[in-house]
Amino acid sequence: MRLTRMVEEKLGILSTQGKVIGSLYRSMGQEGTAVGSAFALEPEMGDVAAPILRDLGAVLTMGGTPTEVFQQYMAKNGPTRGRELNIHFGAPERNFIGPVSMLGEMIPLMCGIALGFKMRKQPGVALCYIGDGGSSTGPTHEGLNLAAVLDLPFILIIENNGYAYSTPTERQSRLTRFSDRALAYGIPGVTVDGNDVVAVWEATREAADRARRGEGPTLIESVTFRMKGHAQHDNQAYVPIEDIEEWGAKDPIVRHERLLLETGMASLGDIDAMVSDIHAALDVAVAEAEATPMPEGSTALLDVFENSVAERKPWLAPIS
Amino acid sequence: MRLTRMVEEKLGILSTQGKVIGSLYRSMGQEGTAVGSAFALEPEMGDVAAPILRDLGAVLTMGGTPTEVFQQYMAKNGPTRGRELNIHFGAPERNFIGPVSMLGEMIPLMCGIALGFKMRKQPGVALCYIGDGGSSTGPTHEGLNLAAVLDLPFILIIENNGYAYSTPTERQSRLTRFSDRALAYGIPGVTVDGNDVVAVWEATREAADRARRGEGPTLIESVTFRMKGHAQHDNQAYVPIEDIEEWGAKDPIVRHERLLLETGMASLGDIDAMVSDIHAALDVAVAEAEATPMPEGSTALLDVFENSVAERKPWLAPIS
Amino acid sequence: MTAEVHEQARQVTFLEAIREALREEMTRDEKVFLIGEDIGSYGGAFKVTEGLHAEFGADRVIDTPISEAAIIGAAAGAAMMGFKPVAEMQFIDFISCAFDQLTNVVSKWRYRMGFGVPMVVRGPCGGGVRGGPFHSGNPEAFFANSAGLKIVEPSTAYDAKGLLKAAIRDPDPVLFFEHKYLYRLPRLRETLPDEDYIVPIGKASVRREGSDVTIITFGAMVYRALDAADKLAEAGISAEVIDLRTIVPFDVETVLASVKKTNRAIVLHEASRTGGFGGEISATITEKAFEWLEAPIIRVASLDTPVPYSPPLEDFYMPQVDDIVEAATRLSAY
Amino acid sequence: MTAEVHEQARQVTFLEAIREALREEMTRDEKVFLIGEDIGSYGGAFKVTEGLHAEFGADRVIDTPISEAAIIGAAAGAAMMGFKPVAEMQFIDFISCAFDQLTNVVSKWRYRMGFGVPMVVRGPCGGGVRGGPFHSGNPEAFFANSAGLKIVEPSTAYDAKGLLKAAIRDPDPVLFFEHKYLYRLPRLRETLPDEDYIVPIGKASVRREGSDVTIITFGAMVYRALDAADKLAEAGISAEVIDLRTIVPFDVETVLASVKKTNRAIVLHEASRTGGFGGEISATITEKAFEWLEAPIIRVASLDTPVPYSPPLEDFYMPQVDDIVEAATRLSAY
Ligand SMILES: Cc1ncc(C[n+]2csc(CCOP(=O)(O)OP(=O)(O)O)c2C)c(N)n1
Ligand SMILES: Cc1ncc(C[n+]2csc(CCOP(=O)(O)OP(=O)(O)O)c2C)c(N)n1
Ligand SMILES: [Mg+2]
Ligand SMILES: [Mg+2]
Repeated sequence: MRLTRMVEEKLGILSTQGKVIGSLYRSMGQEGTAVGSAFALEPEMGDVAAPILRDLGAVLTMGGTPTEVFQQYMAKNGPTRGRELNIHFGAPERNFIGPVSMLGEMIPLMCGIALGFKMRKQPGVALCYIGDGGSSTGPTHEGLNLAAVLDLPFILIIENNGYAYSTPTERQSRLTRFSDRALAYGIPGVTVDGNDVVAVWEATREAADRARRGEGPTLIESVTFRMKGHAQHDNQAYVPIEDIEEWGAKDPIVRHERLLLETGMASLGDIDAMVSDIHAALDVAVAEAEATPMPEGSTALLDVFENSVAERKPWLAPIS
Repeated sequence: MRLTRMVEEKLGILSTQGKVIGSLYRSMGQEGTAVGSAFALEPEMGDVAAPILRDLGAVLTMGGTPTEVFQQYMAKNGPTRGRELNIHFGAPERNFIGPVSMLGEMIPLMCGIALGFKMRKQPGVALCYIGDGGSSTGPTHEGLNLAAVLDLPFILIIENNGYAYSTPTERQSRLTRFSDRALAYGIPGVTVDGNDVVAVWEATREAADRARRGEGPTLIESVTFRMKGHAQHDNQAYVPIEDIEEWGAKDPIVRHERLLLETGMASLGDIDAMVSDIHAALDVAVAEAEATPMPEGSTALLDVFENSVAERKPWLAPIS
Repeated sequence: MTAEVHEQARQVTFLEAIREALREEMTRDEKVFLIGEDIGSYGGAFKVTEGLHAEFGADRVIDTPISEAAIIGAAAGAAMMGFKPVAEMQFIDFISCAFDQLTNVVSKWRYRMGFGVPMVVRGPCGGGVRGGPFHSGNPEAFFANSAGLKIVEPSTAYDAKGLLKAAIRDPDPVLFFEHKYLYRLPRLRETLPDEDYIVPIGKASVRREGSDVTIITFGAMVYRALDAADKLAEAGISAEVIDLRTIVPFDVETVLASVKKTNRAIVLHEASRTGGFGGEISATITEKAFEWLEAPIIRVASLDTPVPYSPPLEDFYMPQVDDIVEAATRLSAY
Repeated sequence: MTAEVHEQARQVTFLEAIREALREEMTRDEKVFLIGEDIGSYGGAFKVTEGLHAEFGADRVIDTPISEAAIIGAAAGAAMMGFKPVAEMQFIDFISCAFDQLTNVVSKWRYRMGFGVPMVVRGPCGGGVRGGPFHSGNPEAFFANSAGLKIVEPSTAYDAKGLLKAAIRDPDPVLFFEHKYLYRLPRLRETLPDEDYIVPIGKASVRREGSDVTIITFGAMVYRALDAADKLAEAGISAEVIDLRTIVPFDVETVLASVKKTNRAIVLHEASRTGGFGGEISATITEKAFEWLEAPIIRVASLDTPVPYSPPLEDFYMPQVDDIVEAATRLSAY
């Protein structure tokens, strides 16, 4: 979570410096969801996660590197060769795949991943994320229902962070608990405190175990709060200040580090050391990303199909 | 219900005679749902229904005529001028509109009708139907959720007739009660015996009252059974014979007529008279439909847009 | 305030012209309402509807869940109830999520059922803003083969306002694409008439007259074409630039008149070349003005790839001024 | 059994050829599986998959809920897991419900993410069977502007089998349209080779050689074109008929070679004319063979309307043999 927060803060600085091309999406205050859930996966068993816009934490947990993230945001010749932006990248060999923007569409796709595990009789689980807002889309319904009917090893986490862009949750749905959506599919649904990384981890772990036992999908609602605007340009004037304050007090990082200190699992010194290690690592990562060249324009022609090269300037082709 | 059954039986004969062009869809055994629910509407208040493939009963209840139905099935110059088939026709002035084939898409559209009532501050209610199968589609979810969030005067009836084409309900959904879908939208959901026309009428009436009181949408599951195959070519070999027998014994028409007789609301003579009246009326309707000409081929050019005429044979246009 | 500053103040951007059209139509006709995601008090992702929620209330500027199919379906239903819905897609790319509703319900409705579904679906299209594969789309060709939809894409503030008004008053469904690159482009600021006006759907505009080659285009590419025409003029080639404004149905007459004059045509658009609407235009010209053609018709368009994000890639992907100059030069030498 | 009867028995219909391709590919490669609505023990609405459920089991022939987007999404995910999914749309018209999944997820995936999504989406397309506006569609143009999808439409049993096999073995997503009018057409029965073969994607076939005019088409229209060619021959006009077989990417070389020979071209398809794929073909010919054209390219296609149901309307809507004869006669006289 620290790493996630600090990567995003670094991106904030890079953005102020004009080095980020396009919008910056923050997951501040909700890192517990992405990190806790991704930690619950077992890459050795093949588990695959599909993080979306607020899930940088899952990307980093699965093994995406800060360098890659910086390369992406700086439009460098990084993991997607400059073709995609921000955390729209994946690495199947590291068990995570990148999203599309169209909210909900990754859900049927992750059903297909889950179906693959089932057909191969492998123990893997497919974990997909969606926002409170994104859960209103058609493919969310089609996908969840398919996962239920086919008994797929599939987990959907609805990150209920109070808003979808400017739209508060009560104008997205009449529900107070999104885990009630599970009732529409005859699958288990749980609501978990998304700012409690351990609780998220536990809920995901249970869901994964259930899936591995062949008992099908689980819907997890993770209740959290979007502490920043939708993207950097959004000052979220529409969010009541008290809510921000209230949720600020529930910061998942502070909370978890307090737990570590209280239980003696870490000392203040450990945490300080971790933070400064991260600082150092991120400086290296930024340097790496900055040193990465932009992609060559002409590489835009490549690989729509396997080994394909798109036609360029057909008007220059000889007419004969 | 009698009328509906007899219209379909007549269509069966016409089909055997080769006069029906295309498939014939039967609602035999489930007439109670379409008829009971449509009867609960108040056309004077503006209520609009959107019947789909098993809802001939609703079409006829709202004022669609057997002649129109025969014209449609015979591809005559009837209500859709031959452009559409079977019960794909509507009459806004008679408070029903025709469906599209793509299952689920009428649901958002009927939300718009409901929204219209709300914006006009009129008491009308929009009633939409969907099958157990069709309820798996994305627009079903998007529409129901929108209706719930906007508190629309909207009723969705899920006709759970055990099958979607060859697919039994348990491979369509993990649910045993489709009214549980309501829980996903924070709206009331009821399950009703679809072969009890009065029960369907009551449930719909209650839902309509609720909608008129401004309390938003209701989901009604009507449990019934598809006694015939998906369409005429389908001998439904996949349906256990016992189920057909079991449900045959619950025939909504027999059941309702028994009720009428028992309560003295009708005598056997009344029923016989009704049946022979219908017979006579249908003979007239068939004759009318047979006498209706086929549409003129060139009318295919008209009215894609208001008063438009599509271009025909552009290759004959002078090249100059 | 000096006169100059005042004049400056009355000038509007492309985006403001769109907002003015919405406001004026909502004022004129209480049946007009807006529906979409975050368009209410937030004013929309690009702030096109800013202020309208405050002015007209939540009943006329309706925020919805994230449900493009439901937005368009609900708009269609409301249209059947006599309303004039204007649905916003937050980015036009998301119109793909409502493809079935648009092509099977909305476009076919009048033909099947005998009464129309007057509604507008509008939203920001186009690239050049580093939006990546899902926020840069130009979907006109997706819808061009489904009879029953009109497709409009303005390139000036005046046209944006007048065409949007015409679209709202149209008896049939209109897709209205707003190139986001133009929203606040200073070059497009202009003073609009005080009085009500419309720009008719189906009429192109000759943005620049010329005699050697016709460039047929629309949207943001109009400016690439005009810039290319400047360059070509320096080289002694006189290019005529036609801004279609309406893509479906496009103004065949204006196009043919120009081609019959210049005898050479370039079709320019920002969507990918293969399967793009340029094919339709080129084929129509060949069909109807073959005798006048002295050279092949060249389509200048984006690569047959998704829209890549990184600047060097996106620049390579999209038609540049020099590409147009090159194509026109080649044509003129033909 | 006489030899003749035996020969007869070994002949397969277009539909059976498709089934054979599925069966053989499923036998050859255990990663191939089928997914769709009612395709299991029921065998599909048109019985294309009949028997395969019994032969390969429910794990390889997967029945789904009515959820086209989920079917295609799940197929894509399974493809990423190394499977070769063949998804059936009960009627190809319902592919519209999965438009976003196909154009935004599937088509763009390799370009964005660097690895492919090899999968096939197949289903019955086309009219002439009184199916009405929602069961008669030809959606190739909907997808032609989204780079990353191959589109195939065979017209013979041999090609159907060979192309479907090629599609299943292709490393990229392929849309495979089967004209339902051809499924059981006696004229199409033929004896197929016993040995495994593929027909390569991207290669057209010259179905009839001719010297006066080239008719470029695909799918069921191939037969209209051939019948027209017969009639034209009687009138002394020699028509060459090209069956594209693959629509995207189409075989430019074969088309150009023919047009350079005949100097006249008709593009024929069953989808509506405006915005149809014919524009792409026509524009390409103009671009690349302008010098050889002695007459305009004519597009013969369906009306710019939905597909109407009633026989006189549908017949009027669709290109008829006489339309083609008329167009070719006109061209030849040009
Ligand atoms: C289908 C679709 N419609 C619209 C958008 C534009 N959009 C991007 S993020 C967003 C809000 C998402 O809200 P939510 O799902 O709650 O996620 P959060 O941002 O709160 O994490 C919207 C409307 C989109 N990406 N996809
Ligand atoms: C989106 C979509 N996919 C597929 C079909 C093809 N189809 C027509 S009816 C049908 C079965 C419908 O089952 P159900 O909704 O349960 O209604 P029922 O026939 O049982 O009344 C199917 C699959 C369709 N019409 N729409
Ligand atoms: Mg949210
Ligand atoms: Mg059913």
